[in-house]
Parts: sequence; C-alpha cells; structure tokens
Amino acid sequence: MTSTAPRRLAPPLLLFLTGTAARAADAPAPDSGDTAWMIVATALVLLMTIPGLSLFYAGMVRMKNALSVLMQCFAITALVSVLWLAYGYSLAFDTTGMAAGEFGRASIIGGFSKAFMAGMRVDSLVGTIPESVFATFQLTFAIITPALIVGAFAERMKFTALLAFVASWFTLVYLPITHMVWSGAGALLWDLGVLDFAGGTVVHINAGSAGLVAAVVLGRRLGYPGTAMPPHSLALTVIGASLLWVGWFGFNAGSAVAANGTAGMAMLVTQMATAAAALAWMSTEWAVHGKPSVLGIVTGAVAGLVAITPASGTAGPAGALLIGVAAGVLCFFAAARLKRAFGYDDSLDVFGVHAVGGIVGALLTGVCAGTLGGVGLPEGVSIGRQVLVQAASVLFTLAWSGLLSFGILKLLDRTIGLRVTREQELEGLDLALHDERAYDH
Amino acid sequence: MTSTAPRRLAPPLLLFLTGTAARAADAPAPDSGDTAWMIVATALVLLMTIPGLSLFYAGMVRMKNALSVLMQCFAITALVSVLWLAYGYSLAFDTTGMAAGEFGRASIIGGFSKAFMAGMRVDSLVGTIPESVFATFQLTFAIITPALIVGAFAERMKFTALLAFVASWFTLVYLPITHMVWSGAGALLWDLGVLDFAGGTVVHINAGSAGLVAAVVLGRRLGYPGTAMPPHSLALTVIGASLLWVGWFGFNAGSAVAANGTAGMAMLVTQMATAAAALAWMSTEWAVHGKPSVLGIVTGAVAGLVAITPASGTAGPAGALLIGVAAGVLCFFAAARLKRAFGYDDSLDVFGVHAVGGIVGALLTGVCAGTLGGVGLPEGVSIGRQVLVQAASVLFTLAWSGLLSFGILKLLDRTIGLRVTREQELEGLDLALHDERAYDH
Amino acid sequence: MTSTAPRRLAPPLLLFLTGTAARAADAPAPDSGDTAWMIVATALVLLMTIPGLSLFYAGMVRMKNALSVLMQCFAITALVSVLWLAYGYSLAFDTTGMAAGEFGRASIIGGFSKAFMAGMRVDSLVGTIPESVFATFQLTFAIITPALIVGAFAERMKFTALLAFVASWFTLVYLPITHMVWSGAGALLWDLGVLDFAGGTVVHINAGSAGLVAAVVLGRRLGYPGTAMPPHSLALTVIGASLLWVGWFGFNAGSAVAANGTAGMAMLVTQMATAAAALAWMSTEWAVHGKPSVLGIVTGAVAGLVAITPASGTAGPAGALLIGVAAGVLCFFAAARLKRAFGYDDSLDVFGVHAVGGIVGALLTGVCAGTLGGVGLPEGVSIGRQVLVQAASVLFTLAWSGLLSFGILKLLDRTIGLRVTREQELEGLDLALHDERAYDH
Amino acid sequence: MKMVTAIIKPYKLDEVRTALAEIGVQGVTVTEVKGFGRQKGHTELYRGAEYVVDFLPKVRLEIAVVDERVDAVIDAITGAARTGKIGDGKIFVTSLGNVLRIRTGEMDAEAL
Amino acid sequence: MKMVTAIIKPYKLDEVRTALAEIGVQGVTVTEVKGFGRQKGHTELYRGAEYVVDFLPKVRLEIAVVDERVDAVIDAITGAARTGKIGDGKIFVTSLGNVLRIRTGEMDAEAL
Amino acid sequence: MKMVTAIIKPYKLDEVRTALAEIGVQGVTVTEVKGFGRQKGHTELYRGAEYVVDFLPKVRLEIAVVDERVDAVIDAITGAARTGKIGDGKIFVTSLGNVLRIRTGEMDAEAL
Ligand SMILES: Nc1ncnc2c1ncn2[C@@H]1O[C@H](COP(=O)(O)OP(=O)(O)O)[C@@H](O)[C@H]1O
Ligand SMILES: Nc1ncnc2c1ncn2[C@@H]1O[C@H](COP(=O)(O)OP(=O)(O)O)[C@@H](O)[C@H]1O
Ligand SMILES: Nc1ncnc2c1ncn2[C@@H]1O[C@H](COP(=O)(O)OP(=O)(O)O)[C@@H](O)[C@H]1O
Repeated sequence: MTSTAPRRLAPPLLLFLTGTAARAADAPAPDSGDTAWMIVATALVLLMTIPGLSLFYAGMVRMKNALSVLMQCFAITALVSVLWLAYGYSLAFDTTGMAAGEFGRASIIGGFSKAFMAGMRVDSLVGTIPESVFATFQLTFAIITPALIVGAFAERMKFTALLAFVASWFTLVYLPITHMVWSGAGALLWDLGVLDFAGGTVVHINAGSAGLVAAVVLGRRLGYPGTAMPPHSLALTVIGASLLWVGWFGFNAGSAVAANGTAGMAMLVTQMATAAAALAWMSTEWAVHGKPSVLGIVTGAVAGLVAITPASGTAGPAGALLIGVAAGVLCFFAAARLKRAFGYDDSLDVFGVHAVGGIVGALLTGVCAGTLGGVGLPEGVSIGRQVLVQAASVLFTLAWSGLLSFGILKLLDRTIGLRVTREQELEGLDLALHDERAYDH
Repeated sequence: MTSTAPRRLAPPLLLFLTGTAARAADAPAPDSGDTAWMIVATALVLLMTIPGLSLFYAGMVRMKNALSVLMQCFAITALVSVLWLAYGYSLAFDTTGMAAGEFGRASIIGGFSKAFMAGMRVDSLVGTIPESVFATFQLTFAIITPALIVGAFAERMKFTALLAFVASWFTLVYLPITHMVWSGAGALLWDLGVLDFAGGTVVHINAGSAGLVAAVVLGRRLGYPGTAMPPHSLALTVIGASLLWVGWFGFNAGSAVAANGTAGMAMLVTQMATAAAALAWMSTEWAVHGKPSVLGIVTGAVAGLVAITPASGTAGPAGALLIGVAAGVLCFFAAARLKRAFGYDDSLDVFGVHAVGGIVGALLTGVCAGTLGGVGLPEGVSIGRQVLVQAASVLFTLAWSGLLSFGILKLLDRTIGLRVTREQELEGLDLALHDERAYDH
Repeated sequence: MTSTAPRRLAPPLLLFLTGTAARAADAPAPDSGDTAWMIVATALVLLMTIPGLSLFYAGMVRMKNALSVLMQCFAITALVSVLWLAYGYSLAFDTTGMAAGEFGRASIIGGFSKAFMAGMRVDSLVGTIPESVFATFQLTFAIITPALIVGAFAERMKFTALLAFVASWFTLVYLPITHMVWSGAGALLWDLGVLDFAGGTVVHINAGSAGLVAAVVLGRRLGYPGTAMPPHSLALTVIGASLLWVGWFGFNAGSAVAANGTAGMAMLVTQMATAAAALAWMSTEWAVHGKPSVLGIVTGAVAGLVAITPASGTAGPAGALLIGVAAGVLCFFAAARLKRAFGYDDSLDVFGVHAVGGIVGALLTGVCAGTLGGVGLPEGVSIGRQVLVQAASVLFTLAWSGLLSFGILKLLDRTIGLRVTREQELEGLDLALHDERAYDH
Repeated sequence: MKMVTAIIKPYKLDEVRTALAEIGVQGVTVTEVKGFGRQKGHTELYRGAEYVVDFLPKVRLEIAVVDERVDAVIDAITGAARTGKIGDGKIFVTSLGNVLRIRTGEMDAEAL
Repeated sequence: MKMVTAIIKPYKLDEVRTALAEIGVQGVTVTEVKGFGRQKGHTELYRGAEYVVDFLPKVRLEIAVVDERVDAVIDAITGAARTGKIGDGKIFVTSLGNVLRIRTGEMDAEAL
Repeated sequence: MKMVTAIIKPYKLDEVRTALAEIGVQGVTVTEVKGFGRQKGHTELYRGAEYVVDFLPKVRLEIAVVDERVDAVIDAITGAARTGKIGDGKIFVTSLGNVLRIRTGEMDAEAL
C-alpha cells in the first residue's frame, strides 16, 4: 500500500528508490542544489547538538555540574560518529534482503554490508545527493538522540557509565528503530505505514522513553525535590534553545533530502508550530503561575519543535498551529505537574518535553496529514486508521526503548555502577570527574 | 520608469514578475540551488534575532534585566510568526489590484487574499523558489524589525505593554511600509523609485524612528544618566554582534532571492562595508577618547551592516568602503554625543545606530548605485535625482513610523500602562516580571 | 605533471581552469547549487573566527583579559577584510605571468591587477560560482589565519603592536604562502605537487610557526608557569570549539568550491577525523592524568579538524580515522609536555595544536591519498614521494613563516614595542587597553 | 578606634559612599552579601518548580574610624541609606584594637 | 551583645538557616568566602597544567545576638553544620558594641 | 585571641598565603571585596558614556590567632603584601572572645 503513495515522504524514500528496487529506472543524477542544501542541513543538525542542546542543558544545571553536561554531549558526538562509521550506518540503512510486506531479520535491523562505509565512493549517490552527505546527515540524528537523554540523568551519572550506556543504547535501540521506521519498504514500521517525516518516533519518543527509565533507575538527585536547584545560567539556556530552533530547519526541512517545495513547506510549518507552542506554554504558565518566564517560553518552543517533527513533511500551516498549541499546553503540564505527581527526577524534562511532545506530534501527524491543509493521506487510508498506525508505532517505540534501556542500565549498575558517590555529587561532577571548573570569576 | 529597469533588485521583483503580471510568460521553474540558498538565508536571518540580536542586547543591560531582554526578543519571534501566518504575509505581499503608477488602497497595504497562507501549496513558486520559502524568509525580516526596537526601551517596559505594542506596530507600521517599498509596481515607494535592496528603510529607519519615540515617551531609566549602567556581559554582546555579522549574509545576499552574482556581490560589499565601519568607529573612538573598545568596534560593525543594507544589491566594493566609513564615524557621534546632547535615554542606541546608519546608507545608496563600481541607476535617473528619491523615502518612513509609534504608545500608556513600577525597576525586570534570575553563580 | 592530474583538488583549480589557461574551452556557466553552497561555506568560515575562535580563546584566558582576545579577533576580521580588498586578493590570486613549471616572481606572489577587486563584475565567474563569492570565501581564510596566532601571545601584547603585526604578517607571510600553494600551475609549491586541500599548510602550519616565534619573542606571561592561570569560562570555550567544528564543514567541504561528491566526502572525513581525535585526546589524557576533561576533548577535536584539513579532499573515511587518532595523541603530548619541556609560553597552544596538528595532517595526507580509501595519487607519484613533497612544503612553510615573523616582531619591538607594561599586565588588558570589563556581575 | 559595619540595600551604595566622602571618610571596604531578615525575599519559578528565595542581595560596608567620628559616620550612613521600608539594614559597631597601613607601616589613627 | 561569625560548608547553609530560625534568630548576613585550612583542596588540570587549588568554597555567617542567646546560637549552628569530617568550619564570637536598625533608628537589642 | 583582618591587593594573595604558611598559620578565610581608598580607580567607557569607577578589587583575609602570634602574623602579611605603592591595604586587629571548631567542639586556642 504505502510503497506507491506519493505522500510517503520519509527521508530514505529516495534512498530506497535509487538504492535498490528502482535501480533499473533512469539513472539518478547528482543535483548541486540538493547537495548544497543537504550539506548545510547536516551542519545545522550538528549545530543543534554542539553547541545547541549542550548549552540548553548546561544552562539549566547547577554551576558545579555545567561542564559535565557539556562533556557528555561532546563525547557523545565523538563516540557516536566513530560507531556510525564502524557499523551504525550499515545496521541502519543497509537494505539487503528487504522486500515490501515480507517480515524477517532485515525488517528489524540492517546488515554489515556498509560497515566502515564499504563501497562508498566520492560519486556514490542517494537520490540526487552524494551518499557521503546522506550518511553524515543521518549521523547527526544518531548523535542528537542519545544526547537528548542526558537531560534525564544530569548531575549524577558517572562518565564511564554514560559512555557505556550510550554505546549500548545506540546499538540496541537507536539503530533498530531507525531501520524499522526509515530504511524503506520491508522495514517493520515503514510497512505498517507510520508517518514520521523527521524523527518524532525515531528521535524524540525514543529518547524520551529512555530518559524516563534512566531517571527512575538512577534515582533522584540528592536533595530533590526539597532543595532549590535553579538553572545556573539561563543566558546559556536561551542561546541553546535559539540554536535548536535555527538548527531544526536542517532537521525538518533537511528531511526532504532535497531543496524543494517539501523542504520549504517543512520549514514554514516548523516555524509556525514552534511559535504557537512557545506562545501556548507562555500563556498557560502565565495563567497558572501568574508570570510568564523565559525558561517557559523557550521550553515551549522546544516542545513545538519536537511535536512538528514527525508532521513537518505532511502538515499544512493550519495543522502546524494546532500541533504547536497542543504541544505547548500538554508539555507544560507534563513538565510542571506530571513528574512532581509521580515523584521521579527527570532533571531536565526529557520525558515531559520529548516523549510527550513526540507523542502529541505523532498522533496529530495522522490527523494533520489528511486535513487542515496537509498534503493528504495515501489512497485508501482514513484519518482514523492513520492515527491508529501512529499510536501503534508510538507504543512500540516506547516499549522497545523503555525495556531495552532498563535492561542496559540495570546491567551497567551491577557491573560498573551508574551513579557517582555522595561526596562526588555534593562536590559537583565538574571537579569530581573532570578536575575542572566551569568558571573562574 | 522603474518597472523596466533591470537594476531594480528589491526582493519581491521576482514575486511580482511571476506572481501577477508576467504569468503569461514562460512558466517559472523551481531551481534547487536558489531554493537551497533561500532556505539557508532564512535560517541565517532567524539566527540574527535569536540568538544574535538577543545576546547583543542582553549583554549590554544590567544583570538584573538580562532575561527580560531575551524574553522580549523570543516572544516577539513567536508572536510575529503567528501574526504573519494569520494576516501579515497577506497584507504585505498580496498585490491584488496593484498597477504601476496607479495610486489606491493597494499602494499602501495589501489585502487578505493570502491570509493564513491561503492558496499556498507545496509547489507554489515565487520566482524560482517555493512560496513557502519566500514567505518564511520575509517573516524573518518582520521578526527582527520590532525586535530591534527593544533596545530603545530596555530595562523599564512592562511585558504586557511590549506585546501589545509589537502587535500594533507590526500591523500599522511594519506591514504598510514593507508593502509600499517591496511589493512591486503600484506600491507607493516602489513607484517612487526608492532603492532599498535589503531593508534600510523597511527595517532600520523604521525601527530606529520607533525607538526614538519610544525612548522619549517612556522616559529615562531611574538614575540615568548619573548612575553607571555598564554592560553586564560584553562577552554575550560580542557573540551577538558576531552572529549578526554572519547572519547578515542571509539578510543581504538573501535579498537577491537567488544564488547568483547579485547575491555574491551583496555578500562581498556587506563584508567590506562592515569591516570599514568597524575600523572607522574604532579609530574615531581611539582619537576622541584615547582608547579603542570592543563595544565600540562591534557597534561600528553593526552600523556598517545597517548602512550597507539598502545598497547591498547595487553598490560596488569601493562604494561599500565609503558607506562603511561614513556609517562608522557618524553613528559613533550619534550614539556617543547626540543622545547625551538631547538627554533622551535610548538605552542601547537604536536611533543612533539603526536610524542614523539607515539614513546614511539610504542616501549613499543613491550615490553608490551610479558610481564607484555600482551596478548603475535605471536609465534616465541621475544620481541627484536618486538621492532625492532616497531622501523622500527616508523622511516618509521616519514620519510614518514616528507618528504611528507615538500614537500607539500614548494609547497603551493610558490604558494598560507602559512602564513598570519604581520598585520593579529597582529590583530588576527579571525577578519582577518573570520570577527568574539570569545567573545562579 | 600536476596540471593534468584529476586528483589535484586544491580550491583554485577551477579558478585556474576557467580563469586563465582553459578560457578557450567551453564557456563556464554559473551553477546556482554551487553558488548557494559557497555563499554558505563563506558564512560558516566567518563563523569560525567570529564568534567561534574568539570564544574558544577568550574562554581560556583569565577574566581580566577576556575582552582583549575578543577585541583582537574582531579587529583582525575587519582589518584583513579591508586589506584583502585593497591588495590581498590580488597578491594571492592574480595569476598573470604564471606558467606551469616556470619559476619567477609570479611563482611567489601575485601582482596588483586585481587590486580593489578591479575588473570584478556581478557576473564574473570563477569556475561555476561568482568571483565575488570566491573572493569572499578566500578572505575568510585570510582572516582566521592571523586570528589563530592570537592564542600564542594572549594576555600580554599591545593592541597597537597586534595591529601592526597582523598587517605585516598578512602581507609578507600569508599572501605569498597562499599564492605559492593555491594559485595554480606556475606557483612554487603547487608545481612541487603539494596536496593541501583546505589549508593545513597555508593556514595551520603557517599560523603555528608564527605563534611559536611570537611566544618566544614576547616572553612568558608574568607568573608563568608558577601561577595558576585557569580558563575563566570553559563554557565559552566549549561554545567556541563547537562552532569551530560546525564551521569547519565550510572550511573543508567548501574547499571543493562546488556542491559535489568531493565536498560531501570532505564533510564525512572531517566529521570522522574530528571525532577520532577528540576520543584519542580524551583517552590519552584519561590514561596519563587519571581523568578526562572537557578542555581536553574539545582541544582534541580542534586538533583533528586541523589535521584532516589538508587531507579532506583526498582521504577516505578509514584514512580520516588514522589522521584523527594520530593528531589527538600527538597534539596532546605537544600541548601538555613539549611546551613545558622547552619552557616557552605559547599561552593557548597555537604551536602545539595548529603546527603539530598541521604537520601530522600534511604528512598523512600524502599517505592517505594513496591508500585507506583515498582518491589516489596522481599517476606516477608514489606514496613515499608524495610524503617527501609534503615534508618539503611543511619545512618551507615553517621556515618562511618563522623567519619573517621573527623579523617583523623584532622590528616592531624596537619601534613601537610589543608588550604591555608590568602594571598593565597585572591590571589586565581589558581595563588597561580598552577601558572595559568583560562582566559586571 | 571602632569598626563600623553596615548592611545596606545595594542600590544605596553610591549615596552612602557620597555621604561618607562628604564627612571626610576616605576608606571603605565593601562586600556583596546575602541578607536574611524580616524583609521577605522573592519567588522563583522554573518549569513549575516554585520556591521562595528568602535571602536578599545586600551590601556590607566596613569603615574603620577613630572613636570621635563614629556618630558622624553612623549619621551619614543612616541618612543616605534609610528608605523607611523594611530591609534598610543594620549598623554594627565593634571596637578595633589596632590598625596598620601596609604600605608605610603607619599605625592606628594615622593609618586610617 | 555578641557577633557570632561562623564559617561552614556551603551545602549546609539551608540546614543551619533552618536551625537558627527554629530558635528564633531572625537575621543573618551571609558571605561567600574561600577557606584555607586543614581540609585539602582539589586538583585542577588544564591541558597538562596540573595544579592544586588549596582553597575551598565556604560560607560565612554573621549573626548579631544578645549575650544570653550566644550559646543557643552556637548549638544550633554546630548541630546543623557538623558532619564530623574535616573542614566543617569554625565559630568565632566577638563582642559587639552597638547595633542600630537603619529603618527605625532602634538601638541594640531592639535592633536585632 | 585576636582576629587579624587584612585588606590586600588580589595578586598578592598567593604570596601572603605562603608567608603565613611559613610561620605556621594553618587557617585563613578569604573574601573578595571592593575597596574605596586613596588609591584611584579606573575609567570605563561604553559608547561615549565615560565614568570613573572608584572602587578597586581587593582581597580580605581573616586570620584568628592566639595573642602571642599577632605580631608574627602582621609581619608576615606586611612583608609579602607591601609593594610601596598606594593601595597596598590595611590590617585591622580586633579581640576575639571565643573560637570553636565545629567538627570536634574544641574551643579557643585548640580550635585554631
Ligand atoms: N541579627 C542579625 N545579624 C546579622 N545580620 C542581620 C541581623 N538582622 C538583620 N541582619 C541583616 O540586615 C538585613 C536587613 O534586616 P531586615 O530584618 O530584613 O530589615 P530591617 O533592617 O529593616 O529590620 C538583613 O538582610 C541581614 O543582612
Ligand atoms: N585561624 C583561622 N582563621 C580564620 N579562618 C579559619 C582559621 N582556621 C580555619 N579557618 C576557616 O575554617 C575553615 C575550616 O577549617 P579546616 O582547618 O579546613 O577544618 P576544621 O574546621 O574541621 O578544622 C577553613 O576553610 C577556613 O575558612
Ligand atoms: N578606613 C577604612 N576602613 C575600612 N577599609 C579601609 C579604610 N581605609 C582603607 N581601607 C581599605 O584599604 C584599601 C587600601 O586603602 P588606600 O587608601 O587605597 O591605600 P593605602 O592602604 O596604601 O593607604 C582600600 O581599598 C580599602 O579597601
């Protein structure tokens, strides 16, 4: 069903067409405009993690832990890059043995035929762009996803445990989910018909679920929630959020894998959903607490960015407004109330913003593709059915990521240990783990 | 006269050609290179406001008000985006009923036919790029213009008043001026023949005039000018100024609405005018005060960026040097002397840098288009005549923006009130209005 | 030999082909995709200096000198731009009188035929892009190179001396080396056959050699090495390093002067070498000192970026890993041990990171072009021979830059003086030279 | 000799300094401190985590003076720092054994 | 009256504040200080430059009290700040000549 | 016992610390302060707004010692901190009633 739908706009569509099945058709030709855009989109998504997300997070922790967060994000960037080269790209995007509607090992995970970028030459293409660009673009998604999880266990995790967790989670959670959603016909969730243009499921729900589990397994920070733990530098957080917004154009519009109308519309709806969510969070907070805050409005913007992500290739401007408002309001309550109600310490609200925002977006993607100016659903698919497909994919991802994260963390806890000592936590991770201080003022 | 001049390079020219009159001619085709560049240019102009301008401004205020400035810029970004979607784009760029040389309602303001992006599809084009990209690119200009004004009343305006002011000013001042200058033949200032490639009039003089009025209507900050109010973090200001410089390539070269020689030359002259203005301000300050300062050199760079903006599509490298040096020297005296002489408290020199720099640029645009390596004036237009046209447009914009800003502010003052209380001002806007502190060191 | 080798991928190749010799062949046509990419690449390389490098450096100095570093980088940006317009572009890229294999004045330095961009029109091309874009792109390299040297004499140089030094060094060192390596057949090092895709020799070894000489000629900072001089804000340093990483895509992939497979592969190998170097430095530091640090991992990343620079157009992913690991380990020992052993005070390790990283990269470029997935060496050139050519170019550049830097600095020392007074150094350069403080907290 | 230590509101520092200069006080050492007292603090709110910050930024002045001048100093401070609102601060007076000027070795009254 | 000055570990500030409030102390002035003492500092390392930082962040409390309450104050501080580990800090007691409340002009015990 | 309070130039802190360690002083509490005195401040200039900053960054040391050691402490500080230039700072000596080590409850001389 889906393989013929012109509206199926997930990034690897072109890969699929030119990489395997459609090779017989007219030979793909490189396009310098598409290539130009995708190189820049890659730079923009990298900018989202370093320095974007790093600063967004580092500003929110206490001064004594600011560097530890920057360190974690930077090390993840380096570590995931090398793993991507070694086997990640291959396990995610090797489509050997896949066929639409047939279930097998290859529906879950790719093989090793592209390990160490085997077979990639300067002139290898994916669609109209060099394969080197496609592989690096996808890498930046693989980097930011585990980096997002950092917010959940900030201020208390051992750096060794972080490295081990990220390497394992990347391999056992990120790569399979990416493969299942984006690698093309024959992949589990692709065949199910999930719409996830730029990674609501692959990136945000995936990271958010892992974050919740990690927050619970690691336990609360010393003193939480009694002690005040105000952000040490909201200036850094605002820089980070701003760079996330700007960089997200690469994330969403880049997921068109071309400089075309789909990319343009993805940019427009991204802008609108983000703005709407920022205003929605601000207004809700204003109504509930009496004052609007800058941490609030920027968090609302991030919630909007998260929620529009899966819909950015299919929703229209009006749909974007709906998605933005819903994400702004619901994520506010998730971050401000839910975690307090349940008592877990998801330090920087990875679950409340990324999982909740991602779920809101995933479900509304089903709604907004087919109405409110969206591009329309594949023939024969009703809105209700698409929403069900979206919901199934959400649950599948929550479960896959949650269960495997739990297993990985428990294993690490029993072997190398997850958490710093009480003394280290009191002293702060910067000095305790890295022999450095963030500021010498 | 101007409608046939090949040198008329304001951004909406292509819109005009492909959108209304010239539809009969050969069908416009999308160009992936132009599209790639314009998506990125949009991201760059957004980067100018968040985090660029926000940081430039936030670093210059006292620590207790740092977040309030960041909050204002971020909220403007969100608010203007949604208003742009609702009616802004339509009022600015709907050209229904316009005809070259004919004056009517449509010469001043567009209609509502494009409200909520009505009629915009994934494959709608403006020239060679998707209309979605054109609309988002133009939006980023609509965002930064009111954000510039923030500098004039920093450290004392109520946040509610700010929101109300921006919504009104955007509607009554920004949209008409944009329409009159950029929407094409039939628009008032377009028909007059004004050269404003990237927004010297639309953005800078417009914002600068409003800033001066706002500074006067709100009155001085408590303690000004006796009390020292040094910038709380020049590091942030330098980051902001640097991002403004980089992002301005999107602003000026993006105004070519294509990746071509005009864009390239716009980038080159932008670089040269900015560099010259930075050196000119630095040297003037060095001569006058005995030492060069980093706040000085970066402000000089911004003055150069402002001044080259209207000329960036028509001036050559030598003209850019002239414009840069003039802006650097004159804006220095405007910021350092003029406001002290007249005693108004334009906190961050919106008038001194943006209005004065914009006027210098607008007038010299007339000079440098026709000489010093410029692209030449339309046939039959002398330099003197063009300078007169430029001067008329400057005065018109100063008056339109000044008078309407005055009206809006006075109205708001009598209704919701413009200014925080004395206690709030002493405590700082961050805590008083937003319950937050910028740093917890 | 080299003029026919398809593997010779230095940026000006296209210039050479379309600018002089090959003019008779099919007329070059502008390509909007290539132009789009090169405009953005230019913005990215500018971003590397302001704010990238400025912050990387400013964060590492003591608070009292933070602004002086920002000031130096910003002033260099402005000064070099104007000099580039006046004569720099011409001396670097005017190829009048050059012919492959013939030695003469023009093999060392260009003429003045392009001074003040003479002859450059809106539609002038270099290869497939506007000449204005090519000239601005190259300018950004001319800016960052002297800015790199700032790290060597940070916290003690007079601002007047800095300006004089940079103007002289740019003219006598940067322009000739650029010309000799990149201007095309007939240039000294080009004819020798050196591979320097994006500036390992021109930028990094050149700056690193000057840095070492400057550190020695100026002498140590007061109190070095006894007194602790911890970085005043590692947060700024991490922002700077992150922006360097992101911006470096413009530097390396932009050196393809087109949006094609070479650019794409340059991006991929840049990412991999940087990641590998970051991990290598981190691991080495962890092993040697017992803890990994954020200053370490980001410095490692910069070392990797430096080292892959000359190789980025010729190495494959596996070669990139090798180059990254070698740079990470060797630069660690150069920065942590070498300067302590010899006792010079290269404040921010310009020699240890840029010269050493540049040398590692230059030599391994010879190795990795011909093996490990590289694009292959020109016909008839063995790996051994290429490494010898690389080594000769390294030595030539070290000597040219070192000797001329020494002469310039000694001359300035005897005339205007290089170093601030003891009192100024104790008070800090920000107040002493610029009447400003970085923070008012 | 006495050491007069005053805790005042930060934005009053300039006025107090001027008042002290007017009566001829030439030296003051100033510290930024946090004050807990009767004056209420403020509320901060971060993503729904609301908490009351009960300290307030204050400035602490130390002024060493000869006994005869204590009252004048106290009057100068009080006059300039008083707003009549809670939180204006306190003045503490303690006796001071010796004073020494490091530069010259001068002692006590000469050293002030 | 006495001035009780205590140097404590920063993360103990909240507990000490609470303990003081419980015994009715209404005013405290707090300064962030660096302490050198028997407790060892930490090592910092920047690109191979390793050095020992021998100061530690501490918090200094000043509490003016009437003589009768000195012991109660000392007990409250000690009880809340003691961890038994080196570096817990010191308490210094000095005599206080006069106290004045700037807002009202009240003196001494009334001013506390 | 006495409390010796010294105001010195910041860059002299390391030398003074060393001099104190040499004579066996084991504990010092250090505060960053701003000093107003005879020494002139600096000028700052922001976009034509020029103003004189008349405070200077100083460091304040507090050292509790037994009476016999006061002179040695003063000599150590003076020796290390003196540059002979205006602004070298002051030393104040006040008497100290009691000292208590929080960790152990030791009192007075034992507590130092
Ligand atoms: N007993 C005390 N000991 C030390 N400092 C005190 C004491 N009481 C008050 N202070 C200081 O004086 C400041 C002002 O006191 P507060 O009770 O708020 O108002 P007021 O001085 O008007 O009575 C406090 O913030 C605190 O710094
Ligand atoms: N003689 C002293 N004078 C002033 N402050 C002191 C003195 N001795 C210690 N201190 C302060 O008390 C703190 C704790 O002292 P330290 O010797 O480390 O541990 P302990 O209090 O457990 O003996 C020091 O960091 C310092 O701030
Ligand atoms: N009367 C005083 N009370 C408190 N502190 C003082 C007094 N006089 C000077 N100081 C402190 O001593 C510092 C040095 O004093 P200053 O008059 O500048 O130089 P000098 O100590 O050489 O006479 C001042 O910056 C201030 O911190």
